[in-house]
Amino acid sequence: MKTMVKASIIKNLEIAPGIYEMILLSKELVETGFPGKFVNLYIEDGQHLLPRPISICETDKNQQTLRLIYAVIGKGTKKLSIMKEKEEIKVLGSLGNGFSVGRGNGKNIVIGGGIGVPPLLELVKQLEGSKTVYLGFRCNPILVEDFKKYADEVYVATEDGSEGYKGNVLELMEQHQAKGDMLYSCGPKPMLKAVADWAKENNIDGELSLEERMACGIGACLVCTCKTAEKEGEDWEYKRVCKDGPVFSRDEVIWG
Amino acid sequence: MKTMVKASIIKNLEIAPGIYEMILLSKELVETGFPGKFVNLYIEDGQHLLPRPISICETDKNQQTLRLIYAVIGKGTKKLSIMKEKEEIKVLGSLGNGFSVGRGNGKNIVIGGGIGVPPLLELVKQLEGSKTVYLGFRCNPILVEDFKKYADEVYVATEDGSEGYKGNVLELMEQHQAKGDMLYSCGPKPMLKAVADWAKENNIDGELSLEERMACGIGACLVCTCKTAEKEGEDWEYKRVCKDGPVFSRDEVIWG
Amino acid sequence: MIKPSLKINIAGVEFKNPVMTASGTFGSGREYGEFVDLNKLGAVVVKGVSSVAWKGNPTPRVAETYGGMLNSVGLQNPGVEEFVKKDIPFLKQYDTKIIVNIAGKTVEEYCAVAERLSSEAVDMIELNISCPNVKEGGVCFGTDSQMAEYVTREVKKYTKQPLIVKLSPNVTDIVEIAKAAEAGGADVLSLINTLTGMAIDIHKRKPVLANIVGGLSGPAIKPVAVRMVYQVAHAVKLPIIGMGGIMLGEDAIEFILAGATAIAVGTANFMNPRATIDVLEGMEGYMKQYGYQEMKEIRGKLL
Amino acid sequence: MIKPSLKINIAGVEFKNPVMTASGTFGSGREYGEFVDLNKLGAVVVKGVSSVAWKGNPTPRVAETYGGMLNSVGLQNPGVEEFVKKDIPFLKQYDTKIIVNIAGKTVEEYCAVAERLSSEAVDMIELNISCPNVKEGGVCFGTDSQMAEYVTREVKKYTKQPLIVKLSPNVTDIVEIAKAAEAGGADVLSLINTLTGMAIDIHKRKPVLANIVGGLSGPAIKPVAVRMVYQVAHAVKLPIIGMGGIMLGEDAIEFILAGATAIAVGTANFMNPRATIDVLEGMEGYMKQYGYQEMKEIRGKLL
Ligand SMILES: Cc1cc2nc3c(=O)[nH]c(=O)nc-3n(C[C@H](O)[C@H](O)[C@H](O)COP(=O)(O)OP(=O)(O)OC[C@H]3O[C@@H](n4cnc5c(N)ncnc54)[C@H](O)[C@@H]3O)c2cc1C
Ligand SMILES: Cc1cc2nc3c(=O)[nH]c(=O)nc-3n(C[C@H](O)[C@H](O)[C@H](O)COP(=O)(O)OP(=O)(O)OC[C@H]3O[C@@H](n4cnc5c(N)ncnc54)[C@H](O)[C@@H]3O)c2cc1C
Ligand SMILES: Cc1cc2nc3c(=O)[nH]c(=O)nc-3n(C[C@H](O)[C@H](O)[C@H](O)COP(=O)(O)O)c2cc1C
Ligand SMILES: Cc1cc2nc3c(=O)[nH]c(=O)nc-3n(C[C@H](O)[C@H](O)[C@H](O)COP(=O)(O)O)c2cc1C
Ligand code: FES
Ligand code: FES
Repeated sequence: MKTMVKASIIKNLEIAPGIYEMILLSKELVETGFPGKFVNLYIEDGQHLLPRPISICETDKNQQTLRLIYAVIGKGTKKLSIMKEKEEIKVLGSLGNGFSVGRGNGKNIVIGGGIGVPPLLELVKQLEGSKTVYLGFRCNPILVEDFKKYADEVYVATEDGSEGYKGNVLELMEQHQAKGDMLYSCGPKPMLKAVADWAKENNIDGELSLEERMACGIGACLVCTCKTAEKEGEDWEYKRVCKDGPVFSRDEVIWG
Repeated sequence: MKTMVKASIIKNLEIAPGIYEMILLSKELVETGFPGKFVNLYIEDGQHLLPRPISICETDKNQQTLRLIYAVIGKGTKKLSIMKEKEEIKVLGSLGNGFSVGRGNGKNIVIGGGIGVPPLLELVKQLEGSKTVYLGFRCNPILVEDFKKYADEVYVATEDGSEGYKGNVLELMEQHQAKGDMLYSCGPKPMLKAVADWAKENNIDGELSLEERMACGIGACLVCTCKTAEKEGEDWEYKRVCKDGPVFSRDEVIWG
Repeated sequence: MIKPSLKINIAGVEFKNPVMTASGTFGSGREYGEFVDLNKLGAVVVKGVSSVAWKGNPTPRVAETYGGMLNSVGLQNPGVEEFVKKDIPFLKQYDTKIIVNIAGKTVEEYCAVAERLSSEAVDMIELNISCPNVKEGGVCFGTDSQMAEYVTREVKKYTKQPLIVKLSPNVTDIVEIAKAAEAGGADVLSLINTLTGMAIDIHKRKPVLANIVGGLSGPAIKPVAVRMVYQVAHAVKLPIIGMGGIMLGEDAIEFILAGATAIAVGTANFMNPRATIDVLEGMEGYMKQYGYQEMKEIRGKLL
Repeated sequence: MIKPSLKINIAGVEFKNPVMTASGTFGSGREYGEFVDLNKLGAVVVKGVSSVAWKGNPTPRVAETYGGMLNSVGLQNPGVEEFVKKDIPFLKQYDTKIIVNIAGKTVEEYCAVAERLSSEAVDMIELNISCPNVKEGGVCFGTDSQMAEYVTREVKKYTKQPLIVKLSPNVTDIVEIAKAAEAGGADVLSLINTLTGMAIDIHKRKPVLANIVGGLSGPAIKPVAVRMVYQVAHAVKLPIIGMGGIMLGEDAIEFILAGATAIAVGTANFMNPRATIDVLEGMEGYMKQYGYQEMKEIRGKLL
């Protein structure tokens, strides 16, 4: 299932300020690259030893390619961004538990925020039933056209109002009176918490994709835990974002 | 005088088993690249922080190139050996005190051993008067044809007898009844000691190029010292191979 | 050429080779079992187990540093009962030795885990004395020689398996602690645990770790680890399991030459899930290259 | 935007910026003066000076390690007379502060150097207490709090300049030693000196260093250094000069946020002879980026 591969870089270009698209060629990764799963990218510069977890944005079975979208936020992603076509990169994948496609009754709401938007694309491609997509960005929206290919409706909000609705994604949902019976979301923690609260209020089932700093990426080191509700006995327990997640049921997560 | 440059690699090829020739393009390094001086090459792989000192084998003022010959002996030189043409490498140079060309009365004996042979080539090019060169190798001699271009006589010994005299370079010198009034040598420590003893016995002035593990390469850290005779008072003192050397007068060095 | 044997014997237990996993970096072997054949390892050393479940520290629990990492997992574990139920049966499927690392905040807690495990199919117990001693004001058991000797002696009473004491490197004199563990009845010593360190996110102006400080591991610490193994090997008679920054077979050989009988691979697993096997193969390669037949030909054999 | 001021004041001495050189890595500034304008540095901290010439250890004195290096120079120096004659006049040509690091094998030796320098144009004295104390059986002055306090107190009697005490990280409790130095009358603390480490050449089957062990420095040790600076800054009132693995301005800022008033650049010089200036410019860049005007806005100011 999980393998360490040397994948060759087909493309690695800036698609928005500070946002890069990387296309990797790898049969193995494509086979296991379900929506919501992620891969570990190794920088291999001698100095940065830990892998960078990046979600799978899209897989292409024909081309055997994996599409990743990442933001340059620190030294590791900076080094990724200067890698060139035809170079090889060490990748471990596919990792984690993805979204459970088909859990609802066919009325899907998909909510993405910022760099949490890309992991939802393959999901929207694979979801069945109706799909309403709400995307929020600080400025420069990305992937909107891609989502439009697969979704019934795609609504965009930007905080600076440069495109679409001016405001955050929750306000956008309110404006459009979002409805459905299953919700999927990925984005910054405050947004996810607000989405979870909204879903609870509206009694909608949902799945959220979380982020945490990681080391192994496969569940062995316990650095990436998040608080989750325990079924019996104790009030809460730690689960591993890398192995038990990154996708969790919305009622599982305890917001610290 | 000393500068840190990014030099581009014009050539980097294996010229004998485990021995590489690297040609670097750099005006600055060529200008200060006197015989016997060395440069510091930086691996820049994040892991190996210390530079690799490599002697200048030859400089070409017209092409503005520097020729280095190095043996792959550990991880650093291994990494050097896989660098490709057109890549850039960080180089600090030129470092140290070279040979004093013109110190004798014109009858020069030049003695090289193994990877100590390359640093003598530029010297032989620049020496005036007669030049007799003795080169010793374990097997595979290198640069013999180059030396023949500039020297009056070039004698070769190999330990396995595969080429030239079978034996070591001192035996070779004895066989040819080496004579002269100035001697220059570079090679492994036991050879240098034997050469120094021979020179002392025969009352010949001489200069020897030493090696020591280094850090700064410019005289600041004192890790690269060798024992030398003190003029007044104390029996010996430590001198810095990188700054006071690598070339020392044969009567200066104390063999530990 | 005869294939070298990497077999070793520590405190009467036979290991097929000296390659172990460093506690806390390999879970109970399940996850890395997808990448390596656990049958090939000398031993699986499992993550720290305490008498009751520990929740560990808040996140972030990891920070990357130059050639290393900091962790502040805080010994999260489900407690010894859960461990015995789930992990021992899993590990028993494999032909490898099982070493259980145990943690406690009081001497009594350590003893309770040791006693509970004494009747289980566990080959050795590794006592992690880097835990804070809550009864004595939070000072770690491993940084005070009297406490180290005391906890060793007490735990020894409750364990039937050979006892490894795992030393903390955050001490002025590692030899003093090693001797204390020896005096307390340790059968084996393992070292080093992590060096206490800290990283700051200068943009957020906050420590990276929620716990502020954490344990430094990885190749960055190898020179400290090799030094301590060398010093301890020259001062006590007990066999040593060496660890700290081992990435390659060559690193492992350094520890063996310094005097270790076995070695453990920790942080390297995170970079390379097959690190344990790569280390093993690298060690075999070295033995072959120099024609050594047995580990004892090189153990502590510096020229 | 107003250019930020990097000026600092330590124990009454004004430094134009917090960037200093780490003792022993910068000679007396002569060599690096070919690459950097010494006038731009906050201070040049010169290599350790003792009362008489020391020859230091045999070679090899350096070993490369992952993200760091080991050195065993052994404080080779020509003695204080030679130093005063040659190096002080050289350094006086520059508009930078002069800090002299002093070494001794007995308390008397330390005092002798301090006294000799008290009348010289030296701005501060840095007491390197990592030296082995020959009278007390070779244990280092810096690893025993009583000895640390004692040597500080004695040297303080002989020096007219503010006294920096430089702490060794090879201790169980750095705070205890820091407090001892404070009690002994130190005006400033600097930390960390090198961590004791070892490297083995597995092909020669010999320690790389002739001295077997040496001091580990470079980016590998930064997390330990930042942790110790943070701990000491929270425990004593003295200003701190932080060092250990600083390569970039960002690293330096970590130390300032941890509580250091100034920082020193050591091993980084060997990789990059302009490292001190690069660090300075990086610090300025950070100040500008976040609109800070003075160092005290960020010193110890973790959120
Ligand atoms: C499951 C998962 C999926 C992700 N998917 C994406 C994606 O599709 N696109 C994208 O741009 N980013 C994604 N991220 C975040 C991405 O991993 C970080 O932005 C990246 O690791 C930062 O590395 P750096 O070296 O640039 O930052 P630095 O701050 O220099 O990194 C230092 C360390 O912190 C870790 N780190 C820093 N920020 C984060 C973070 N936000 N989450 C986890 N670790 C972090 C790094 O991995 C590294 O170990 C994902 C994170 C997780 C956990
Ligand atoms: C002044 C001088 C000139 C030299 N000129 C040449 C030359 O022209 N051609 C050539 O092949 N070699 C030369 N050497 C030796 C060369 O520097 C080493 O072989 C090389 O540094 C080994 O690096 P490594 O990473 O492959 O070996 P490793 O053993 O992995 O290196 C580990 C560390 O030890 C140092 N080191 C290892 N061996 C030596 C050595 N023999 N001398 C100095 N440092 C060493 C390395 O620089 C590094 O810091 C010279 C050395 C000196 C001091
Ligand atoms: C994430 C992580 C968790 C750890 N947990 C434990 C533990 O539970 N018990 C223990 O004794 N050591 C623990 N350690 C220390 C390692 O076993 C080992 O001693 C240390 O990491 C040095 O080895 P390395 O550099 O190969 O990782 C842990 C280390 C890491 C990185
Ligand atoms: C080659 C070398 C020589 C050193 N000599 C001294 C010294 O004489 N006195 C001293 O107090 N520290 C000495 N040190 C320690 C440094 O000053 C500094 O504390 C340590 O190297 C950590 O900083 P760094 O990682 O930036 O090098 C020396 C360090 C090195 C690498
Ligand atoms: S990153 Fe190791 S358990 Fe999740
Ligand atoms: S290498 Fe630093 S003084 Fe020679």
